[in-house]
Amino acid sequence: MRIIKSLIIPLIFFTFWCIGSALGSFNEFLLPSPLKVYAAGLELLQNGVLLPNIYTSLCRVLIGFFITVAFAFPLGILVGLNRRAQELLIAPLDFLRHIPPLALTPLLILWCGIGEASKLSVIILATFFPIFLNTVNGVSHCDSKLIEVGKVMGFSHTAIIGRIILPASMPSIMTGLRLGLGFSWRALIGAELLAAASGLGYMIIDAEQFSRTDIVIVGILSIGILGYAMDLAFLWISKRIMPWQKEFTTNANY
Amino acid sequence: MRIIKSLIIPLIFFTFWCIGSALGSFNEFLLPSPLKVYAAGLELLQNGVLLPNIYTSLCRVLIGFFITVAFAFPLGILVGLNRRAQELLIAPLDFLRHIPPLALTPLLILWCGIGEASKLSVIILATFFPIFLNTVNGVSHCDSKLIEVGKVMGFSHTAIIGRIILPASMPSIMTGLRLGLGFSWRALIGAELLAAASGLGYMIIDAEQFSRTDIVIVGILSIGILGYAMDLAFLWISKRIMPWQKEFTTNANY
Amino acid sequence: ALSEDVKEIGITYVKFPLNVPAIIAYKKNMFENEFKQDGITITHPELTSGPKQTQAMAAGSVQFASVLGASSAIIAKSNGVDLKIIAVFARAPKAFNIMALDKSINSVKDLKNKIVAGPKGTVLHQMLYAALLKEGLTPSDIKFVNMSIPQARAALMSGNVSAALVAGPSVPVMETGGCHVIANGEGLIQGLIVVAVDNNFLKEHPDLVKRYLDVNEKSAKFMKDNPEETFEIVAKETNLTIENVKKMFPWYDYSSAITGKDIKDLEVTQEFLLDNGMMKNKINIKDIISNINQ
Amino acid sequence: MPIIKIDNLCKSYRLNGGYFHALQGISARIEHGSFVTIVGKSGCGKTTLLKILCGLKTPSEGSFSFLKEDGSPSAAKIGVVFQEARLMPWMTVEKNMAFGMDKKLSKDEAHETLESSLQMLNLQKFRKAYPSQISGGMAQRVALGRTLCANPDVILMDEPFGALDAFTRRNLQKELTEIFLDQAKTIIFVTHDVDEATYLGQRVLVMEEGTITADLPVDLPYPRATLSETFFRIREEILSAILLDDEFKK
Amino acid sequence: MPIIKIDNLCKSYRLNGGYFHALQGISARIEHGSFVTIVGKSGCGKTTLLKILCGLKTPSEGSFSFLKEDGSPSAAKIGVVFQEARLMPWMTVEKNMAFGMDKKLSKDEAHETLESSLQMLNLQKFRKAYPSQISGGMAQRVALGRTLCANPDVILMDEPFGALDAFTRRNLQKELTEIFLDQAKTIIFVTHDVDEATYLGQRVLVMEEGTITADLPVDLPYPRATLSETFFRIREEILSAILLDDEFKK
Ligand SMILES: Nc1ncnc2c1ncn2[C@@H]1O[C@H](COP(=O)(O)OP(=O)(O)OP(=O)(O)O)[C@@H](O)[C@H]1O
Ligand SMILES: Nc1ncnc2c1ncn2[C@@H]1O[C@H](COP(=O)(O)OP(=O)(O)OP(=O)(O)O)[C@@H](O)[C@H]1O
Ligand SMILES: [Mg+2]
Ligand SMILES: [Mg+2]
Repeated sequence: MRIIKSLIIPLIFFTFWCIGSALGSFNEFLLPSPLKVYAAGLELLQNGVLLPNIYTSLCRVLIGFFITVAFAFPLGILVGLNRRAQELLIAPLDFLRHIPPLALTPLLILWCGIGEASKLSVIILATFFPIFLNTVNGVSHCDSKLIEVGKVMGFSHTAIIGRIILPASMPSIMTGLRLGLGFSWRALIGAELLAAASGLGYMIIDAEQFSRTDIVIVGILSIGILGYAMDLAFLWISKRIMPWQKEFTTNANY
Repeated sequence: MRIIKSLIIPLIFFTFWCIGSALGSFNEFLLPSPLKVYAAGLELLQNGVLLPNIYTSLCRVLIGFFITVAFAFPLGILVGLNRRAQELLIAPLDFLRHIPPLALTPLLILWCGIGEASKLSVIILATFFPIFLNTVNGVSHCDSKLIEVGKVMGFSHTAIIGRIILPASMPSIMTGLRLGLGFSWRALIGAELLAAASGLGYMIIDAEQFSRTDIVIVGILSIGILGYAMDLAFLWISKRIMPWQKEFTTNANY
Repeated sequence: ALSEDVKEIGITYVKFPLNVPAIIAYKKNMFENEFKQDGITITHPELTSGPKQTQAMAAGSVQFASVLGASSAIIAKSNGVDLKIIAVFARAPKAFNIMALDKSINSVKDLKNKIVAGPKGTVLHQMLYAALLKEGLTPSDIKFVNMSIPQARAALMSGNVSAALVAGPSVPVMETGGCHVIANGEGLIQGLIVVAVDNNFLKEHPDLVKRYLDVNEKSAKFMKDNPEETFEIVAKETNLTIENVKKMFPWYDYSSAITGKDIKDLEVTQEFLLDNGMMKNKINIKDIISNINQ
Repeated sequence: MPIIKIDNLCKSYRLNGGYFHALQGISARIEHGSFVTIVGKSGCGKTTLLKILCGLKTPSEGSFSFLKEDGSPSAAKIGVVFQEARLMPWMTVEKNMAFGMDKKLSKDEAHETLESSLQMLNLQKFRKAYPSQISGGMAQRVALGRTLCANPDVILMDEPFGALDAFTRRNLQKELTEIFLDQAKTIIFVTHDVDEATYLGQRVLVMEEGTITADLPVDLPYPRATLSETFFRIREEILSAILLDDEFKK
Repeated sequence: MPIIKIDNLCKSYRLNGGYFHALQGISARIEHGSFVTIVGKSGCGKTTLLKILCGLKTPSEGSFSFLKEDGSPSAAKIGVVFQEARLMPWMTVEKNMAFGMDKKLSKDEAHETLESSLQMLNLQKFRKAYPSQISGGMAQRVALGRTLCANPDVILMDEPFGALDAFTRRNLQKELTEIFLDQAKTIIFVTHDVDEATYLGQRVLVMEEGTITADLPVDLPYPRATLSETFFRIREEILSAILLDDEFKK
């Protein structure tokens, strides 16, 4: 039932696309018909191009995402809880946060080369801040009354963080992780502009270069569907981790 | 005092850059010396190129940001509080959230042309989701005990939202707005790849093509500093709006 | 249709690599002056890449792609964009270079088993293939990585690749930075850059298209008559030094007539694209040439 | 005519896969302008009953209605004092107190209502303080003041004096009876304190495990003397209704 | 030798640009293994004093120290029952109760401690419930259980029975005195209820506006009979120490 409801809007768009294409209201070159896209998708599947590209990008996204989590998450906790870290780090991180990664490509090539490292760093740059800032927000607004409970029990810092602050700030952290994962996918094109030879981003760039908008759209759809699937998995996991939160939103139809 | 502390890390980097350049450890063409960048900056200021570019980009970022806020914020409230809206919108928005905007250029050109609209839409696409998801998170995890207070007082829906839910979810919303503003800046290059004739992003792209890395770096520094300054303004405003939150982080050095 | 119907003409403006006549026409408002009398406003969107220019043309946002790589024109046509080449913008085989940093790499032969970076599917890519073939190598003898010119430049100068494909202003800058040219397009390719127009526009307003070409002639004439002023304008617009502008200027042949040699080159380009799987549907080259100017 | 008619209210909660029956058939009639106190052990369903009456929970079974004096359904304005203070952390004490105040009140009236409440609750000095800056008992008083300022017709109170010392509590009990007498409100007052229930209520309902086990009238005039014989007798009656545990009465 | 030595503790809070002096020179000696109750009006500084003793607030002036029996500084394990329940919303009742339990306990010991606490607090049925699923009084009992399970040497309790009905409260008071007698704990127990203070404390400290105004010994053996004459006399003594307000004693 939920699945059907969630398909309503996509189906409206799809119908619109079909009808528009049939009536020729869209420029075929910029928005090919669903049939043409379907044919392109099928061809890419059959000649074994699509799946390896998906695999490459999936790996990149996941590796980039997990590396980012490994940095952004502890740093977020540190900055959220420690005034000194805050004073030291907020300014440089804020500076970096506003820089378009595309402007940094020459420097990234200089420092990271043209291998996997520079592609990952584009992904990391895009993923870092949503995770970082949401972690900071979560831990810094965690109910201090609960923290006090741990303090009077003589808990160590790590115990207070692990047993009180993190569970209490889970909703914010989860939002950060979901946003971050989304931005990992979004960074694919930028990342795979850097000397990639495969991947969905590469496939899209290549297709755009050669004006194959049908392939571009196959790529877009692949990324969107994969991203959505991963987000669903994410929500499923977070429900398991946080059984006390019955639903994705607790105030739904409050 | 705080300002001095926040400058420590930037100064370390700067010193590193100066020394490295003096010793010739960096490739002058990929990372010009501070002096050269300074000269380029001065020249761009004097020949009246930098400030108009800053102005154009600032306008783009702010307009894009405010348009996004006007959509993402109410939509976030709706989705955060209404199960039906959630079921309808989560899937298509989640799909869209993962799409690299750079992949959408053919479609953006088709629908928005190559004028200001398509540039703004790149910015909007980048800004939307941090604001949206953080608003959803904020309002959906707002303490339901406080909402009940409004309900038993017979408040209207709008009053409950305006007088209870929004103030209670301010920290999350502010995080979303700050992230969103950051992503507005980051989207500049992508946006100004689309037929721009001015702007910091344009300046960077143009300089890159003509191998003027010094100008590229002037552009990067301008964006970073402007972004940081706007973030400071943001924090200042949010302290005024939320006087009950003494500091940026409440658990600092808990 | 009458030209009175036309309110606005979009002409893409591309400075890179060194499009002197386009820069002159733009800076001197030549198009505006020409079409002012008809009440037509001119827009100059800066769409630097070929695909974006053809996309904008397909969307009706521009009528003229004033500086379009030959391969972009062919690919667009092959994928269904109805455009016509109305003139040559420039031929510049010398502007397209293969450069290396490592002193031991002095010829294309030395590239065997090396990494070469550059923009895939462009004139530069085509030249690399031609150069390899000429030296008795095949494309599989090297490792090609796809990158934009600025990225390829960075990759070469940071030692991540052995050679980079670069065009225009990057060349003198990189030479100052210690790189050297190991081959250019001379004798390999024409380096053909064309002017293309939306075919519908051409059919409906041949007069306006003709006048567009007249303006191009005018800017070419200005360029010949006032070389010093020209260099100054170009240097200012591109942030290049006057010396570098002067150095590169002779690489370009800006005469606009479409010659048989040019058509031959278009054919060769199409073969290159087809052979390397960058294009599916072969087109008839004659179909994209309009000889309105002949 | 009763103002509140409660018929066979039941409430079951999902709990660990099964159901927990918090209310198991509550029926009662609350008269217009009466002061009813409810006593009962922790977990017997007092809060659940109040939450159903104010519309925050829906009963699993049974029904209730608010009626006008002529028996037609009424839209009486209900005010609730929750068991926890539930103050808005972003508002000062005085803003919190004025939170539910009728917007149609003139500025002067609003000001006066607020001032008199602040004074009654002895919070003048802390009017500009935030909830994080006041003590537990103060927070409870602010919550009380918020409900009184909203000037409801029916007040549901869930242990409103639980965090208050005997002195403050006695003062507020007196104030509350005065408000009750002056303004003809209907009050349902949940407490775990039998003394308090006896002191305040015209009627004491005793709850146990989701049912009403006794309904005792207290026929004493206000203000009541807590050391009077009658008071003591009624108190004993209530206690014995709650339980027959001998030990307790020692 | 006292276990806690408190010397001239003062605490001022910033409030609306000025200062509010919550504690104005508190001095006291708390003996090893004694049961001290603190009574005082709402806002008199009881919670502030406890928070300073457990290290959550720093005094503005004065000092305090925990000592061993030989007078050297001790690292006594302190347990606190806060005025609010402060349960972790993501944990079930039993997880919450076990939250501060010594990790070094064997599984069996831990299990037994938990079980006996659950039983004492009458929470067995709700062991798997989340805090949002239990009543106010239950939450307070869980908080109490959490502190007892942690088995501290010194227990600071801030109105731990405030939300409990007389019956449950009396039961827990008895349990608490038993724990006190059995396990030789030192207990500081804040309450606003004079009866409770008299029933529990070996010594009652009366606080008013940030100072200790009386320090009364209660020389009665446990368990105490609340209706005995001596009890009544001491209770009256405390009441008159708190205030000389005639009305109140009516
Ligand atoms: N953070 C704070 N900032 C300003 N004033 C405070 C703060 N915390 C407490 N106070 C003030 O200090 C005084 C004592 O507070 P405390 O919480 O110790 O009272 P209490 O004796 O525990 O009262 P109650 O019985 O109501 O809980 C109160 O007047 C309170 O308003
Ligand atoms: N959301 C819920 N889910 C499951 N059980 C609940 C829920 N809310 C309340 N209960 C149970 O219902 C019973 C009655 O709860 P209620 O809050 O009405 O008690 P109460 O009489 O107000 O007690 P107290 O004096 O302790 O506040 C309790 O056993 C409680 O555990
Ligand atoms: Mg209750
Ligand atoms: Mg207190």
